Amino acid sequence: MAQRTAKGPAPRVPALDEELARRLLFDMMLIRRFEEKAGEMYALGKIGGFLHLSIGEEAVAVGAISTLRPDDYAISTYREHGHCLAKGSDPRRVMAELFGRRDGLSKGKGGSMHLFDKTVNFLGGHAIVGAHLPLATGVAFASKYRSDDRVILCFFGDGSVPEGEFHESMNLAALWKLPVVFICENNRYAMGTSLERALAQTEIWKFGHAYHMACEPVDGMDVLAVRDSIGKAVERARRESAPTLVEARTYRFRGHSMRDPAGAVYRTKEEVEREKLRDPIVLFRTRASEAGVLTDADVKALEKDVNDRVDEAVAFAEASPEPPVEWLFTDIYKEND
Amino acid sequence: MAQRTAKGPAPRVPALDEELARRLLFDMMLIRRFEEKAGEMYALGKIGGFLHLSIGEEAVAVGAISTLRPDDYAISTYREHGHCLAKGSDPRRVMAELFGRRDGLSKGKGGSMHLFDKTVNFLGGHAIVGAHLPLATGVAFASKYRSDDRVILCFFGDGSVPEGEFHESMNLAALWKLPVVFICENNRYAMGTSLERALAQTEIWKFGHAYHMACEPVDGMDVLAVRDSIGKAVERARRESAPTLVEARTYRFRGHSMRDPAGAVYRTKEEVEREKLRDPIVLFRTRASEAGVLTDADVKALEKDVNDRVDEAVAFAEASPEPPVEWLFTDIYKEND
Amino acid sequence: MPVITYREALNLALREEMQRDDRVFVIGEEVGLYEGAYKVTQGLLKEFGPRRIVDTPIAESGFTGAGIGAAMVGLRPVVEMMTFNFALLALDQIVNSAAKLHYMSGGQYHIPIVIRGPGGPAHQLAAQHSQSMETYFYHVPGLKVVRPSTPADAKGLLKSAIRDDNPVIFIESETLYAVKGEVPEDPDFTIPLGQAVVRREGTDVTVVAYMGMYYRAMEAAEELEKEGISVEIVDPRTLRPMDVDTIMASVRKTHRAVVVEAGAGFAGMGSEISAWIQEHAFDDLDAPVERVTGENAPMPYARNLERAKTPSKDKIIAAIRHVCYANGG
Amino acid sequence: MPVITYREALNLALREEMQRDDRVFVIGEEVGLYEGAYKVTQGLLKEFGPRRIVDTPIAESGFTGAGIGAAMVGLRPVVEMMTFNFALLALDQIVNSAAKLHYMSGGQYHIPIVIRGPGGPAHQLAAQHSQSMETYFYHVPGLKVVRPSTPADAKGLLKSAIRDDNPVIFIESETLYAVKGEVPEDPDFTIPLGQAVVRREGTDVTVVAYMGMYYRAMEAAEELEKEGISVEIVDPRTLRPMDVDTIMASVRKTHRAVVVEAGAGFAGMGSEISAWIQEHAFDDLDAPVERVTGENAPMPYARNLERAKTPSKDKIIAAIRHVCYANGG
Ligand SMILES: Cc1ncc(C[n+]2csc(CCOP(=O)(O)OP(=O)(O)O)c2C)c(N)n1
Ligand SMILES: Cc1ncc(C[n+]2csc(CCOP(=O)(O)OP(=O)(O)O)c2C)c(N)n1
Ligand SMILES: [Mg+2]
Ligand SMILES: [Mg+2]
Repeated sequence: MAQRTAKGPAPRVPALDEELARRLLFDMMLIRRFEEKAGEMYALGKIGGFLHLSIGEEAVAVGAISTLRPDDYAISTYREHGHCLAKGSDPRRVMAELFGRRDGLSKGKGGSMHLFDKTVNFLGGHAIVGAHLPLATGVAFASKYRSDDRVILCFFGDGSVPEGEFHESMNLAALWKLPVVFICENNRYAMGTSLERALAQTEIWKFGHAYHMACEPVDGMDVLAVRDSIGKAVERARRESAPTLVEARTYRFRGHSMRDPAGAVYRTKEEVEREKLRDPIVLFRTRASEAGVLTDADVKALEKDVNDRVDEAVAFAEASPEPPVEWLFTDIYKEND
Repeated sequence: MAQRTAKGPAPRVPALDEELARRLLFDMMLIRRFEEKAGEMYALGKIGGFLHLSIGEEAVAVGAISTLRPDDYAISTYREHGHCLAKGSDPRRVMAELFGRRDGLSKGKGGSMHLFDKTVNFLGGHAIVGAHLPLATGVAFASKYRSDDRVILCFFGDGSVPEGEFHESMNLAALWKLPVVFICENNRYAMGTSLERALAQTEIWKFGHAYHMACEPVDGMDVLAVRDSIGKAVERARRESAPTLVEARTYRFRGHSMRDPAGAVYRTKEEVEREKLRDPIVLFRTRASEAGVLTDADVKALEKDVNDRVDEAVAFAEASPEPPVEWLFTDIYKEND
Repeated sequence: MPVITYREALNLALREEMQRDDRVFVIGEEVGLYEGAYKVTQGLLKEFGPRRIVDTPIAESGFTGAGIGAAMVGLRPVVEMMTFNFALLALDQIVNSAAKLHYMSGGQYHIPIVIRGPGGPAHQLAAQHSQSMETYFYHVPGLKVVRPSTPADAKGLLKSAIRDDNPVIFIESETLYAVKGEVPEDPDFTIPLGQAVVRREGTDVTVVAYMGMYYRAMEAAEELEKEGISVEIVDPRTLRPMDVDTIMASVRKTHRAVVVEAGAGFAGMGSEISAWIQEHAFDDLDAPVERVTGENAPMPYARNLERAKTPSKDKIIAAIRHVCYANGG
Repeated sequence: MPVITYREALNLALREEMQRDDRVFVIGEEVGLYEGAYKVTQGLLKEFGPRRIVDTPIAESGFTGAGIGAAMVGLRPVVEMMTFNFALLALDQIVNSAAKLHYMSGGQYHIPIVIRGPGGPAHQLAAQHSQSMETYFYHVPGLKVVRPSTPADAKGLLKSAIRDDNPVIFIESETLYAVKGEVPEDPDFTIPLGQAVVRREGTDVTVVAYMGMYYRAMEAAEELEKEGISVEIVDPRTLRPMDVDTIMASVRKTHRAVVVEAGAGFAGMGSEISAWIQEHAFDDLDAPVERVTGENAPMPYARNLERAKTPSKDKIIAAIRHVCYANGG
């Protein structure tokens, strides 16, 4: 099986047309703004439970999902607002879910950690670390079973790698040659545990070698690099029905969750500041404007658009009623059709 | 961390003195004879449940355990008669356990799959595939915690490798630098599933690379090669507190258990016959006699000794009464001292 | 009606459902080439090929989760647990994924999966391989749990389980695979989940029992018949959802009840049944409900200890006598 | 006596036992540098160093199994489950290794391990993070299961658990960590496992409740006091082994019982307690035992649904009234 190794950053710059640039930037900015707002709403008590923001990691979700067809699947962890929005979910219904309202994607039953959207083939929102890797493997199995060439992107954190299910899924996917792309969003921490304290092997992409699986690292702050890497992996999955492991190197600018706001116990302020210099949105905006595909006015317009969408989302969520209390008992079992 | 790779068989022939030769041969022959007898006893209904024989694999248990100090530990699967005997357990008490009698190692409560012998630091006898790898990791953790330089050998089958606990244990042992030697007894089948149908990576020792763990394959039919390889790993564990993964390539001459007597559905008769030509006992006997350290008379004497020991074991087991029925309720909880 | 074994009945159910619906496939350890550790899948690889009869490595969490993932997107997997003891390794997937995805997604996804294999006391397989496993499942909202006692039930319930749109835990028994019984040939024969059955009519006492314990209860009933004690036996068949109506109707008739269970007694299925009966038929009862359960010990290997661990016919008889004589019965 | 939080009480218990016995160590996710996801291990890394406060990667089965292995050879690990929801991933190790090694080895090895962390309903954490987990453990011979309701119990029972030579499942609660109470300073203060306590004396009805439900039952009792209903409250504290004597003594006095439980009701702890009371105090009871349990649904996220899922004070009050008025009470 083809194997890829990273020999330096290999800076391929694919052609960047205006429409693509606009789309990528819009999606990243939407996620950013949406999550900033969600953070505010959490502080106001409008959102409860755990809230995990992906601020700083937007390029991974957007770059990767931009390579998919609408009928392809994506699946993720509890830090999944970005993946869900990038896959095309209505921000209003996502926000309503965070508010626990009846118009939320999951009728308010799932909350921030359990977003699901069948209309865009977003398969959740899973809060047991590592547990959705076998699910992704099974979805890919189904694609192959039906020969319908649909691919699944499976996003997970560096913290999943020490879990047994990572290994079981990698082996099954490689053994059975399944059309799945495993995307490790390596933000260097699992809660307060740094990579070095969790893994004997910190170059996560290299685990692919152990399974004879195609694998490579990618700069997760560079949306085009992500798009390039995942694009190839998606093609490999679709055409050869072969899996890939991609390690996207990224960073979360916020704490683990709103209950760890600073994320300062286990990393230095300097480190965080340094990483913020590589803000994926700023990097891409600069690049696009330097390449002359987006003007400042374009960016301003996008900004306004994004702000409007997020304000709408909040208004929608506010206006949506609580789910009726009888819904406690619906959706436990499905009645056969 | 030091890494070892197999560049060809590298035939080191360590000095073979008579006493060592006698001991290795005796232990292998004892296991062989003991298990042949156990098979007969199973056919007679004296032994119940599952009975898994390690006939053909004796060189791994004996070669590996011959490198240990008495206060070192060994732990194994349900196919553990060999490891238990090699560690020094009294064959009589092992046979009594197989018979489910009160003088059995575990008072008849454990049976063939659950031999334990604290007097020789044999830690079982575990029948959930993969589950004892974390236990071994913890035992090694305790050695390090107490700085008492005791090493643990952890034997498991190729069938454990696809299980998540293999991966979790490898990572923890490498991350924490624990004095454990993982010995995969690769007999190429897990029940009826060949290696190729279970693992994307069939060179099992190479999984060590994924964890930056020392690793190598070894010919598991050659007791001296095993002794050499494990000897180095034990030293590495004892002196550097570093783990090793050794893949011992071996073969089971019998079926998976007495309920799969021929083991013929999933492998050819020719394959089995071919492998039997590499019978580890015959190979070693030949080598020892060619090297002039053991005469035919020596072997004859050992054979008699072994037969006597096994006959004694059966007689002892036969004579041992069933456990008193009240013992159903003992050993569930330990009363604090 | 043809008389076939419980094993053959299961095999037939799988075969018929696979013929009927291409979305149904079987996945698990040794289900294909080896034709099943207990031969339940015999002949299936030959008939359906490796696309639909999928041998797996030993990775219970991985392949169970894969089954759940496949079910999420519309397939209908039948996952074989070689024995249910190993399902503990997949329990997180079963409890936190299979049982909850429908709910957490607000009804968008559902998980039509069957997880089946043998469980309960076997022959001298000791503590790790001879356990009553239903207790880990029947407490969980979102799961259905089936324990089929007869060949006909094995077939009819497995077919219903495969057709059900929810995750169904279907626990067979090593000790019943060779049991024979009449089984309808009709491929449309199914038994709805959630229906108990009165296996034996009686008037003096209701015994609730399933699987091996049902057979023992039958023997006990035959023996007590001679003493003039008329025992009614109810087999719940599905533990979740439990058909309490059938049980209650019987208890309201007999005014006495004994619940038999192979597993350890503390906080088992029998606890629920006993509690329920007493809470809801308090005034109808002439004696407290009695439970006969496996002893509260791990399963020992030695034959004599093993025998003492699981309820014997004599213990069942003693309990029945006890409730019948109690309170002036 | 100093008044401290439940969290501090646990912290103190750990600290004292670690000072007392070098074999005791703490292992789990975020227990060290991060000082615990819920800060139960605050300050311990500083005091005891990384040899004895061991941060782990996310590998529940691996590090729980490692704890069991270390216990086999004489250490006394305290394994923290960040929350008990994740213990399902380690359940095979807990059930098939920890609980059974003593038995399977004929008493040669024993496993002095404590597995602790929060469990039960939390605040809007939804289906996968807000579950009553004790049901997976209390059925298992070889395990002890503790649920400490107060700061003093948290300290006294955790110390006993650490000193116990058997595997102890010790399930705290996110919702109780900030609760304050008097806690003895004496480092020799312990509370034996297996002893229930009468928290409130009363004459009309016995309520069995623990953890959050105990506090709700207390409120219910205060309110009913005004109506002249005198409620006795028994907190089992240890679920396995269960102190049935204390419960029975109370029921024999009050002749009525209500069992409250946060988890889903079907086949839960309440089933066992209810069944037991009715089987053994049948003639003493003036009304059937009533259970007030969590609804049989996964835990929803939305605040209002979440509220409806777990027993409210009003539901407890209604049940108490019901058993008191029933049968001419
Ligand atoms: C099995 C399991 N163990 C522990 C947790 C608690 N937990 C939630 S998120 C998390 C850290 C995960 O880190 P990582 O995978 O790197 O993802 P990130 O949060 O960095 O995106 C932990 C330990 C959990 N949800 N599931
Ligand atoms: C977790 C688990 N799954 C399945 C089984 C059933 N089983 C027992 S042995 C075995 C094969 C193991 O093969 P391998 O590890 O290669 O060891 P070998 O028998 O060849 O020595 C299987 C599948 C089990 N005991 N535990
Ligand atoms: Mg991370
Ligand atoms: Mg093998």
